[in-house]
Amino acid sequence: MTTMNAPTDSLEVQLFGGFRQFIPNGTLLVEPGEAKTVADLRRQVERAFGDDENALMLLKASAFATDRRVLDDESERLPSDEPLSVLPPVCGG
Amino acid sequence: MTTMNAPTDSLEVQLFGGFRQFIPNGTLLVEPGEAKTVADLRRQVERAFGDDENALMLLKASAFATDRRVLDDESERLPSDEPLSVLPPVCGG
Amino acid sequence: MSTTNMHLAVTDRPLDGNSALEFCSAPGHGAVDLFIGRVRDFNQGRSVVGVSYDLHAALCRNVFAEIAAEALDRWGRETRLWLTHRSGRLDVGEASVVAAASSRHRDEAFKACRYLVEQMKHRAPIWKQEHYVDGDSEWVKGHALCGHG
Amino acid sequence: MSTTNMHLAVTDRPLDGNSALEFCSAPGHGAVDLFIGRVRDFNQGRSVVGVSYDLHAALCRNVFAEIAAEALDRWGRETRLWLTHRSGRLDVGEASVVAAASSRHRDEAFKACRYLVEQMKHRAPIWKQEHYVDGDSEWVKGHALCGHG
Repeated sequence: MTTMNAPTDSLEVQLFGGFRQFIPNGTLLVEPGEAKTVADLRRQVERAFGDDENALMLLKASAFATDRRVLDDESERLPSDEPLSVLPPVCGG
Repeated sequence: MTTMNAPTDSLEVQLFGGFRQFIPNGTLLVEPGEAKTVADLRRQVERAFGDDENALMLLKASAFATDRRVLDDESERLPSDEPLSVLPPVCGG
Repeated sequence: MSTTNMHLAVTDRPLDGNSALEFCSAPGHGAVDLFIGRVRDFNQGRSVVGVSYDLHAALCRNVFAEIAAEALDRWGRETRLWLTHRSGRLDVGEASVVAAASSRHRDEAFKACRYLVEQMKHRAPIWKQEHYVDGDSEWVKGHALCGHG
Repeated sequence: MSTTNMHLAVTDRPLDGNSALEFCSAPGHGAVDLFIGRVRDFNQGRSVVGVSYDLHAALCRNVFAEIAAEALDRWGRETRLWLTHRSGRLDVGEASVVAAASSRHRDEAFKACRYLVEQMKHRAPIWKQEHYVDGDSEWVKGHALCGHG
Protein backbone atom coordinates (compact mmCIF):
# COMPACT_ATOMS: atom_id res chain seq x y z
CA MET A 1 0.00 0.00 0.00
CA THR A 2 1.57 3.28 -1.00
CA THR A 3 -0.79 5.01 1.39
CA MET A 4 1.23 3.64 4.30
CA ASN A 5 3.73 6.42 3.62
CA ALA A 6 1.14 9.16 3.58
CA PRO A 7 1.92 12.34 5.52
CA THR A 8 0.76 12.65 9.13
CA ASP A 9 -2.23 14.77 8.21
CA SER A 10 -3.67 11.83 6.28
CA LEU A 11 -7.16 10.69 7.07
CA GLU A 12 -7.15 7.41 8.98
CA VAL A 13 -9.93 4.96 8.12
CA GLN A 14 -10.53 1.75 10.06
CA LEU A 15 -11.56 -1.35 8.12
CA PHE A 16 -13.17 -4.42 9.57
CA GLY A 17 -14.05 -8.02 8.87
CA GLY A 18 -13.17 -9.22 5.39
CA PHE A 19 -11.00 -6.15 4.77
CA ARG A 20 -8.43 -7.71 7.10
CA GLN A 21 -7.58 -10.05 4.22
CA PHE A 22 -6.29 -7.03 2.34
CA ILE A 23 -5.11 -4.82 5.23
CA PRO A 24 -4.29 -7.01 8.23
CA ASN A 25 -3.90 -4.15 10.73
CA GLY A 26 -7.22 -2.69 9.61
CA THR A 27 -5.98 0.85 9.13
CA LEU A 28 -5.95 2.66 5.82
CA LEU A 29 -4.48 6.14 5.43
CA VAL A 30 -5.96 8.22 2.65
CA GLU A 31 -5.13 11.74 1.49
CA PRO A 32 -7.90 13.95 2.83
CA GLY A 33 -7.41 16.05 -0.33
CA GLU A 34 -10.71 16.97 -1.86
CA ALA A 35 -12.70 14.49 0.30
CA LYS A 36 -15.55 16.64 1.57
CA THR A 37 -18.42 14.14 1.57
CA VAL A 38 -18.78 10.49 2.41
CA ALA A 39 -19.00 9.76 -1.32
CA ASP A 40 -15.67 11.55 -1.81
CA LEU A 41 -14.11 9.42 0.88
CA ARG A 42 -15.48 6.30 -0.75
CA ARG A 43 -13.69 7.27 -3.98
CA GLN A 44 -10.45 7.85 -2.07
CA VAL A 45 -10.68 4.42 -0.47
CA GLU A 46 -11.46 2.89 -3.88
CA ARG A 47 -8.33 4.51 -5.25
CA ALA A 48 -6.27 3.13 -2.38
CA PHE A 49 -7.31 -0.40 -3.32
CA GLY A 50 -6.07 0.13 -6.87
CA ASP A 51 -7.16 -2.76 -9.05
CA ASP A 52 -7.75 -5.31 -6.28
CA GLU A 53 -11.10 -6.58 -7.57
CA ASN A 54 -11.95 -8.51 -4.41
CA ALA A 55 -11.34 -5.51 -2.16
CA LEU A 56 -13.31 -3.24 -4.49
CA MET A 57 -16.24 -5.65 -4.56
CA LEU A 58 -16.28 -5.82 -0.77
CA LEU A 59 -16.06 -2.02 -0.60
CA LYS A 60 -19.06 -1.73 -2.87
CA ALA A 61 -21.13 -3.71 -0.36
CA SER A 62 -19.76 -1.69 2.58
CA ALA A 63 -21.04 1.28 4.54
CA PHE A 64 -19.08 4.14 6.07
CA ALA A 65 -19.59 4.99 9.72
CA THR A 66 -18.42 7.02 12.67
CA ASP A 67 -18.22 5.51 16.14
CA ARG A 68 -21.77 6.69 16.69
CA ARG A 69 -23.67 5.90 13.52
CA VAL A 70 -23.68 4.54 9.99
CA LEU A 71 -23.41 7.33 7.42
CA ASP A 72 -26.36 6.27 5.28
CA ASP A 73 -26.50 9.44 3.23
CA GLU A 74 -23.23 9.55 1.34
CA SER A 75 -23.83 13.10 0.11
CA GLU A 76 -23.42 14.06 3.76
CA ARG A 77 -20.41 16.20 4.65
CA LEU A 78 -17.65 14.16 6.31
CA PRO A 79 -17.82 14.67 10.07
CA SER A 80 -14.60 16.23 11.33
CA ASP A 81 -12.78 14.99 14.42
CA GLU A 82 -14.65 11.69 14.41
CA PRO A 83 -13.02 8.34 13.70
CA LEU A 84 -14.22 6.93 10.39
CA SER A 85 -14.61 3.33 9.43
CA VAL A 86 -15.64 1.06 6.57
CA LEU A 87 -18.09 -1.67 7.49
CA PRO A 88 -18.51 -4.68 5.21
CA PRO A 89 -21.73 -6.70 5.43
CA VAL A 90 -22.20 -7.82 9.04
CA CYS A 91 -22.85 -11.26 10.50
CA GLY A 92 -22.83 -11.23 14.28
CA GLY A 93 -24.10 -14.03 16.51
CA MET B 1 -68.62 -36.84 52.62
CA THR B 2 -70.68 -39.96 53.10
CA THR B 3 -68.55 -41.60 50.42
CA MET B 4 -65.70 -41.82 52.91
CA ASN B 5 -67.43 -44.85 54.38
CA ALA B 6 -67.82 -46.64 51.10
CA PRO B 7 -66.95 -50.36 51.01
CA THR B 8 -63.43 -51.39 50.03
CA ASP B 9 -64.44 -52.32 46.50
CA SER B 10 -65.26 -48.67 45.88
CA LEU B 11 -63.75 -46.92 42.91
CA GLU B 12 -61.06 -44.46 43.96
CA VAL B 13 -60.89 -41.25 41.99
CA GLN B 14 -58.12 -38.67 42.41
CA LEU B 15 -59.04 -35.00 42.24
CA PHE B 16 -56.64 -32.14 41.66
CA GLY B 17 -56.25 -28.40 41.82
CA GLY B 18 -59.39 -26.52 42.83
CA PHE B 19 -61.06 -29.75 43.99
CA ARG B 20 -58.76 -29.66 47.01
CA GLN B 21 -61.01 -26.92 48.38
CA PHE B 22 -63.76 -29.51 48.63
CA ILE B 23 -61.74 -32.67 49.26
CA PRO B 24 -58.40 -31.74 50.82
CA ASN B 25 -56.79 -35.20 50.49
CA GLY B 26 -57.82 -35.32 46.84
CA THR B 27 -59.36 -38.80 47.00
CA LEU B 28 -62.99 -39.51 46.34
CA LEU B 29 -64.48 -42.98 46.70
CA VAL B 30 -67.51 -43.72 44.57
CA GLU B 31 -69.64 -46.82 44.27
CA PRO B 32 -68.60 -48.51 41.06
CA GLY B 33 -72.19 -49.72 40.76
CA GLU B 34 -73.49 -49.26 37.27
CA ALA B 35 -70.52 -47.06 36.17
CA LYS B 36 -69.51 -48.65 32.88
CA THR B 37 -68.50 -45.60 30.88
CA VAL B 38 -66.68 -42.37 31.63
CA ALA B 39 -70.03 -40.58 31.45
CA ASP B 40 -71.40 -42.98 34.09
CA LEU B 41 -68.45 -42.18 36.34
CA ARG B 42 -69.04 -38.46 35.85
CA ARG B 43 -72.61 -38.93 37.13
CA GLN B 44 -71.33 -40.86 40.16
CA VAL B 45 -68.88 -38.10 41.01
CA GLU B 46 -71.64 -35.50 40.55
CA ARG B 47 -73.78 -37.43 42.98
CA ALA B 48 -70.92 -37.53 45.50
CA PHE B 49 -70.78 -33.72 45.48
CA GLY B 50 -74.47 -33.55 46.34
CA ASP B 51 -75.68 -29.98 46.05
CA ASP B 52 -72.29 -28.26 46.32
CA GLU B 53 -72.76 -25.83 43.42
CA ASN B 54 -69.12 -24.73 43.33
CA ALA B 55 -67.83 -28.27 43.14
CA LEU B 56 -70.41 -29.20 40.49
CA MET B 57 -69.46 -26.18 38.40
CA LEU B 58 -65.79 -27.10 38.58
CA LEU B 59 -66.64 -30.71 37.71
CA LYS B 60 -68.53 -29.52 34.64
CA ALA B 61 -65.32 -27.87 33.35
CA SER B 62 -63.22 -30.93 34.22
CA ALA B 63 -61.95 -33.88 32.24
CA PHE B 64 -61.50 -37.48 33.34
CA ALA B 65 -58.17 -39.18 32.80
CA THR B 66 -56.02 -42.20 33.47
CA ASP B 67 -52.32 -41.82 34.26
CA ARG B 68 -51.66 -42.12 30.55
CA ARG B 69 -54.26 -40.01 28.82
CA VAL B 70 -57.27 -37.74 29.03
CA LEU B 71 -60.50 -39.65 28.36
CA ASP B 72 -61.90 -37.30 25.74
CA ASP B 73 -64.64 -39.58 24.59
CA GLU B 74 -66.91 -40.00 27.59
CA SER B 75 -68.92 -42.76 25.94
CA GLU B 76 -65.74 -44.81 26.23
CA ARG B 77 -65.82 -47.82 28.51
CA LEU B 78 -64.05 -47.16 31.83
CA PRO B 79 -60.58 -48.65 31.70
CA SER B 80 -60.17 -51.29 34.40
CA ASP B 81 -57.11 -51.50 36.63
CA GLU B 82 -56.04 -47.97 35.82
CA PRO B 83 -56.06 -45.13 38.32
CA LEU B 84 -58.72 -42.57 37.42
CA SER B 85 -58.65 -38.87 38.04
CA VAL B 86 -60.66 -35.70 37.56
CA LEU B 87 -58.73 -32.78 36.04
CA PRO B 88 -60.09 -29.26 36.42
CA PRO B 89 -58.92 -26.58 33.94
CA VAL B 90 -55.12 -26.47 33.99
CA CYS B 91 -52.74 -23.54 34.42
CA GLY B 92 -49.13 -24.64 34.62
CA GLY B 93 -46.13 -22.39 34.31
CA MET C 1 -38.00 -38.97 31.59
CA SER C 2 -34.69 -38.54 29.89
CA THR C 3 -33.70 -39.90 26.51
CA THR C 4 -30.62 -39.02 24.54
CA ASN C 5 -32.18 -35.86 23.17
CA MET C 6 -34.81 -34.81 25.70
CA HIS C 7 -35.11 -34.33 29.42
CA LEU C 8 -38.65 -34.09 30.80
CA ALA C 9 -39.49 -34.04 34.48
CA VAL C 10 -41.65 -32.81 37.31
CA THR C 11 -39.98 -32.25 40.65
CA ASP C 12 -40.51 -30.65 44.05
CA ARG C 13 -36.91 -29.39 44.08
CA PRO C 14 -35.68 -26.01 42.80
CA LEU C 15 -35.27 -25.80 39.03
CA ASP C 16 -32.03 -24.87 37.41
CA GLY C 17 -31.56 -23.08 34.11
CA ASN C 18 -27.92 -24.04 33.80
CA SER C 19 -28.60 -27.77 33.60
CA ALA C 20 -30.98 -27.06 30.73
CA LEU C 21 -28.35 -24.99 28.91
CA GLU C 22 -25.80 -27.77 29.33
CA PHE C 23 -28.22 -30.46 28.21
CA CYS C 24 -29.40 -28.48 25.21
CA SER C 25 -26.09 -28.28 23.44
CA ALA C 26 -24.24 -30.18 20.76
CA PRO C 27 -21.25 -29.40 18.54
CA GLY C 28 -23.62 -28.93 15.61
CA HIS C 29 -26.08 -26.73 17.50
CA GLY C 30 -25.56 -23.00 17.00
CA ALA C 31 -28.55 -21.89 19.04
CA VAL C 32 -30.26 -22.55 22.34
CA ASP C 33 -33.33 -20.79 23.67
CA LEU C 34 -34.24 -21.09 27.34
CA PHE C 35 -37.44 -19.97 29.03
CA ILE C 36 -37.96 -19.68 32.76
CA GLY C 37 -41.35 -18.99 34.31
CA ARG C 38 -41.12 -17.42 37.74
CA VAL C 39 -43.62 -16.65 40.49
CA ARG C 40 -44.73 -13.01 40.27
CA ASP C 41 -45.50 -10.77 43.24
CA PHE C 42 -48.69 -9.43 41.70
CA ASN C 43 -51.50 -10.98 39.68
CA GLN C 44 -54.86 -9.60 38.63
CA GLY C 45 -54.73 -6.76 41.11
CA ARG C 46 -53.64 -8.80 44.13
CA SER C 47 -50.29 -8.96 45.94
CA VAL C 48 -48.98 -12.51 45.82
CA VAL C 49 -46.58 -13.93 48.42
CA GLY C 50 -46.28 -17.41 46.93
CA VAL C 51 -47.82 -20.07 44.73
CA SER C 52 -48.53 -23.75 45.34
CA TYR C 53 -48.37 -26.02 42.32
CA ASP C 54 -50.39 -29.20 42.27
CA LEU C 55 -49.79 -31.65 39.47
CA HIS C 56 -50.66 -35.13 38.26
CA ALA C 57 -47.10 -36.41 37.97
CA ALA C 58 -47.63 -39.56 35.89
CA LEU C 59 -49.94 -37.94 33.37
CA CYS C 60 -47.76 -34.82 33.31
CA ARG C 61 -44.78 -36.86 32.19
CA ASN C 62 -46.89 -38.44 29.46
CA VAL C 63 -48.17 -35.09 28.24
CA PHE C 64 -44.63 -33.65 28.30
CA ALA C 65 -43.49 -36.63 26.21
CA GLU C 66 -46.30 -36.06 23.68
CA ILE C 67 -45.48 -32.37 23.40
CA ALA C 68 -41.76 -33.05 23.01
CA ALA C 69 -42.42 -35.67 20.33
CA GLU C 70 -44.51 -33.12 18.42
CA ALA C 71 -41.69 -30.58 18.70
CA LEU C 72 -39.20 -33.08 17.29
CA ASP C 73 -41.59 -33.81 14.42
CA ARG C 74 -41.86 -30.12 13.62
CA TRP C 75 -38.33 -28.86 14.17
CA GLY C 76 -36.22 -31.89 13.49
CA ARG C 77 -35.21 -35.10 15.23
CA GLU C 78 -31.80 -33.70 16.17
CA THR C 79 -33.38 -30.91 18.25
CA ARG C 80 -32.56 -31.23 21.95
CA LEU C 81 -35.34 -30.43 24.41
CA TRP C 82 -35.72 -29.74 28.11
CA LEU C 83 -38.96 -29.32 30.03
CA THR C 84 -39.21 -29.39 33.81
CA HIS C 85 -42.00 -28.16 36.08
CA ARG C 86 -41.91 -27.70 39.80
CA SER C 87 -44.53 -28.81 42.30
CA GLY C 88 -45.21 -27.66 45.84
CA ARG C 89 -45.06 -24.23 47.41
CA LEU C 90 -42.85 -21.60 45.75
CA ASP C 91 -41.91 -18.10 46.86
CA VAL C 92 -42.01 -15.04 44.63
CA GLY C 93 -39.11 -15.15 42.14
CA GLU C 94 -38.70 -18.93 42.21
CA ALA C 95 -38.80 -20.81 38.91
CA SER C 96 -41.95 -22.83 38.25
CA VAL C 97 -41.01 -24.04 34.79
CA VAL C 98 -37.86 -24.32 32.70
CA ALA C 99 -38.09 -25.05 28.98
CA ALA C 100 -35.24 -25.10 26.51
CA ALA C 101 -34.46 -26.18 22.97
CA SER C 102 -31.25 -26.27 21.00
CA SER C 103 -30.81 -26.80 17.30
CA ARG C 104 -28.55 -25.96 14.39
CA HIS C 105 -30.23 -22.63 13.71
CA ARG C 106 -31.96 -20.12 15.91
CA ASP C 107 -35.41 -20.15 14.35
CA GLU C 108 -35.98 -23.79 15.31
CA ALA C 109 -34.63 -23.24 18.82
CA PHE C 110 -36.89 -20.24 19.49
CA LYS C 111 -39.97 -21.92 18.05
CA ALA C 112 -39.45 -25.30 19.70
CA CYS C 113 -38.86 -23.67 23.10
CA ARG C 114 -41.97 -21.55 22.79
CA TYR C 115 -43.97 -24.57 21.65
CA LEU C 116 -42.98 -26.49 24.78
CA VAL C 117 -44.11 -23.60 26.98
CA GLU C 118 -47.42 -22.91 25.21
CA GLN C 119 -48.44 -26.55 24.95
CA MET C 120 -47.43 -27.25 28.54
CA LYS C 121 -49.65 -24.36 29.70
CA HIS C 122 -52.64 -25.61 27.73
CA ARG C 123 -52.32 -29.36 28.12
CA ALA C 124 -50.27 -30.41 31.13
CA PRO C 125 -52.23 -31.41 34.26
CA ILE C 126 -50.82 -28.69 36.50
CA TRP C 127 -52.72 -26.37 38.83
CA LYS C 128 -51.75 -23.21 40.62
CA GLN C 129 -52.99 -21.83 43.91
CA GLU C 130 -51.96 -18.26 44.64
CA HIS C 131 -51.33 -17.13 48.20
CA TYR C 132 -52.01 -13.47 48.85
CA VAL C 133 -50.52 -10.98 51.24
CA ASP C 134 -53.85 -10.79 53.09
CA GLY C 135 -53.65 -14.49 53.99
CA ASP C 136 -56.23 -15.57 51.43
CA SER C 137 -55.50 -18.22 48.79
CA GLU C 138 -57.15 -18.96 45.48
CA TRP C 139 -56.93 -21.58 42.75
CA VAL C 140 -56.25 -19.84 39.47
CA LYS C 141 -58.68 -20.37 36.59
CA GLY C 142 -57.20 -22.28 33.68
CA HIS C 143 -57.71 -24.05 30.37
CA ALA C 144 -60.32 -26.82 30.31
CA LEU C 145 -59.05 -30.20 29.13
CA CYS C 146 -62.53 -31.35 28.20
CA GLY C 147 -64.44 -30.30 25.10
CA HIS C 148 -67.42 -29.06 27.11
CA GLY C 149 -65.43 -26.98 29.66
CA MET D 1 -23.30 -0.12 28.94
CA SER D 2 -25.49 -0.89 31.90
CA THR D 3 -28.49 1.08 33.07
CA THR D 4 -31.01 0.02 35.68
CA ASN D 5 -32.95 -2.07 33.19
CA MET D 6 -30.47 -3.07 30.49
CA HIS D 7 -27.00 -4.52 30.23
CA LEU D 8 -25.30 -4.20 26.84
CA ALA D 9 -21.69 -5.10 26.20
CA VAL D 10 -19.03 -6.48 23.92
CA THR D 11 -16.19 -8.39 25.50
CA ASP D 12 -13.31 -10.71 24.70
CA ARG D 13 -14.04 -12.82 27.76
CA PRO D 14 -16.32 -15.90 27.91
CA LEU D 15 -20.03 -15.10 28.06
CA ASP D 16 -22.24 -16.34 30.84
CA GLY D 17 -25.94 -17.15 30.61
CA ASN D 18 -26.43 -17.12 34.35
CA SER D 19 -25.55 -13.47 34.75
CA ALA D 20 -28.18 -12.66 32.15
CA LEU D 21 -30.80 -14.74 33.98
CA GLU D 22 -29.99 -12.97 37.24
CA PHE D 23 -30.04 -9.53 35.67
CA CYS D 24 -33.28 -10.19 33.81
CA SER D 25 -35.44 -10.74 36.85
CA ALA D 26 -37.76 -8.69 39.04
CA PRO D 27 -40.46 -9.57 41.57
CA GLY D 28 -43.08 -8.53 39.02
CA HIS D 29 -41.56 -10.45 36.13
CA GLY D 30 -43.08 -13.86 35.53
CA ALA D 31 -41.04 -14.69 32.44
CA VAL D 32 -37.50 -14.59 31.14
CA ASP D 33 -36.31 -15.78 27.76
CA LEU D 34 -32.61 -16.33 27.15
CA PHE D 35 -30.88 -17.00 23.85
CA ILE D 36 -27.31 -18.21 23.44
CA GLY D 37 -25.59 -18.40 20.09
CA ARG D 38 -22.75 -20.89 19.99
CA VAL D 39 -20.01 -21.75 17.53
CA ARG D 40 -21.06 -24.73 15.38
CA ASP D 41 -18.73 -27.44 14.15
CA PHE D 42 -20.14 -27.40 10.65
CA ASN D 43 -21.30 -24.67 8.31
CA GLN D 44 -22.24 -24.75 4.63
CA GLY D 45 -20.63 -28.10 4.09
CA ARG D 46 -17.36 -27.40 5.86
CA SER D 47 -16.00 -28.65 9.18
CA VAL D 48 -15.35 -25.69 11.46
CA VAL D 49 -12.80 -25.77 14.30
CA GLY D 50 -13.32 -22.22 15.50
CA VAL D 51 -14.53 -18.74 14.69
CA SER D 52 -12.88 -15.34 15.09
CA TYR D 53 -15.19 -12.42 15.76
CA ASP D 54 -14.13 -8.94 14.74
CA LEU D 55 -16.27 -6.03 15.89
CA HIS D 56 -16.38 -2.25 16.01
CA ALA D 57 -16.77 -1.90 19.76
CA ALA D 58 -17.85 1.73 20.07
CA LEU D 59 -20.40 1.56 17.27
CA CYS D 60 -21.56 -1.85 18.46
CA ARG D 61 -22.46 -0.43 21.85
CA ASN D 62 -24.39 2.37 20.16
CA VAL D 63 -26.27 -0.04 17.92
CA PHE D 64 -27.06 -2.31 20.89
CA ALA D 65 -28.41 0.75 22.74
CA GLU D 66 -30.63 1.68 19.78
CA ILE D 67 -31.97 -1.85 19.49
CA ALA D 68 -32.62 -2.07 23.22
CA ALA D 69 -34.42 1.30 23.22
CA GLU D 70 -36.65 0.04 20.40
CA ALA D 71 -37.41 -3.12 22.37
CA LEU D 72 -38.42 -1.08 25.41
CA ASP D 73 -40.68 1.05 23.20
CA ARG D 74 -42.36 -2.04 21.84
CA TRP D 75 -42.63 -4.30 24.86
CA GLY D 76 -42.74 -1.86 27.75
CA ARG D 77 -40.35 0.32 29.72
CA GLU D 78 -40.25 -2.14 32.61
CA THR D 79 -38.81 -4.89 30.39
CA ARG D 80 -35.29 -5.89 31.44
CA LEU D 81 -32.79 -6.60 28.66
CA TRP D 82 -29.39 -8.20 28.28
CA LEU D 83 -27.26 -8.29 25.13
CA THR D 84 -23.59 -9.25 25.08
CA HIS D 85 -21.41 -10.31 22.18
CA ARG D 86 -17.98 -11.81 22.32
CA SER D 87 -14.95 -10.84 20.23
CA GLY D 88 -11.77 -12.74 19.40
CA ARG D 89 -11.22 -16.39 18.65
CA LEU D 90 -13.77 -18.93 19.93
CA ASP D 91 -13.76 -22.70 19.89
CA VAL D 92 -16.69 -24.86 18.79
CA GLY D 93 -19.39 -24.79 21.48
CA GLU D 94 -18.37 -21.44 22.94
CA ALA D 95 -21.02 -18.73 23.26
CA SER D 96 -20.72 -15.85 20.79
CA VAL D 97 -23.83 -13.98 21.88
CA VAL D 98 -26.15 -13.95 24.88
CA ALA D 99 -29.49 -12.14 24.68
CA ALA D 100 -32.21 -12.13 27.32
CA ALA D 101 -35.40 -10.32 28.22
CA SER D 102 -37.67 -10.52 31.22
CA SER D 103 -41.13 -9.07 31.63
CA ARG D 104 -44.41 -9.62 33.40
CA HIS D 105 -45.74 -12.03 30.80
CA ARG D 106 -44.08 -14.53 28.52
CA ASP D 107 -45.12 -13.14 25.16
CA GLU D 108 -43.18 -9.92 25.72
CA ALA D 109 -40.13 -11.79 27.02
CA PHE D 110 -40.01 -14.14 24.02
CA LYS D 111 -40.54 -11.36 21.49
CA ALA D 112 -38.13 -8.87 23.04
CA CYS D 113 -35.38 -11.49 23.29
CA ARG D 114 -35.86 -12.53 19.69
CA TYR D 115 -35.88 -8.90 18.59
CA LEU D 116 -32.51 -8.31 20.24
CA VAL D 117 -31.04 -11.31 18.43
CA GLU D 118 -32.49 -10.56 14.97
CA GLN D 119 -31.66 -6.88 15.03
CA MET D 120 -28.16 -7.53 16.36
CA LYS D 121 -27.54 -9.94 13.49
CA HIS D 122 -28.71 -7.45 10.88
CA ARG D 123 -27.39 -4.17 12.27
CA ALA D 124 -24.50 -4.65 14.69
CA PRO D 125 -20.99 -4.11 13.24
CA ILE D 126 -19.73 -7.63 13.90
CA TRP D 127 -17.89 -9.93 11.53
CA LYS D 128 -17.14 -13.62 11.64
CA GLN D 129 -14.20 -15.52 10.22
CA GLU D 130 -14.58 -19.28 10.21
CA HIS D 131 -11.55 -21.52 10.65
CA TYR D 132 -11.81 -24.90 8.97
CA VAL D 133 -10.38 -28.27 9.80
CA ASP D 134 -8.24 -28.13 6.63
CA GLY D 135 -6.44 -25.02 7.93
CA ASP D 136 -8.25 -22.61 5.67
CA SER D 137 -10.17 -19.60 7.00
CA GLU D 138 -12.94 -17.52 5.48
CA TRP D 139 -14.88 -14.37 6.32
CA VAL D 140 -18.57 -15.23 6.32
CA LYS D 141 -20.88 -13.28 4.01
CA GLY D 142 -23.34 -11.05 5.83
CA HIS D 143 -25.97 -8.32 5.70
CA ALA D 144 -24.97 -5.08 4.00
CA LEU D 145 -25.36 -1.96 6.14
CA CYS D 146 -25.50 0.26 3.09
CA GLY D 147 -28.51 0.69 0.81
CA HIS D 148 -26.58 -0.28 -2.31
CA GLY D 149 -24.94 -3.45 -0.88
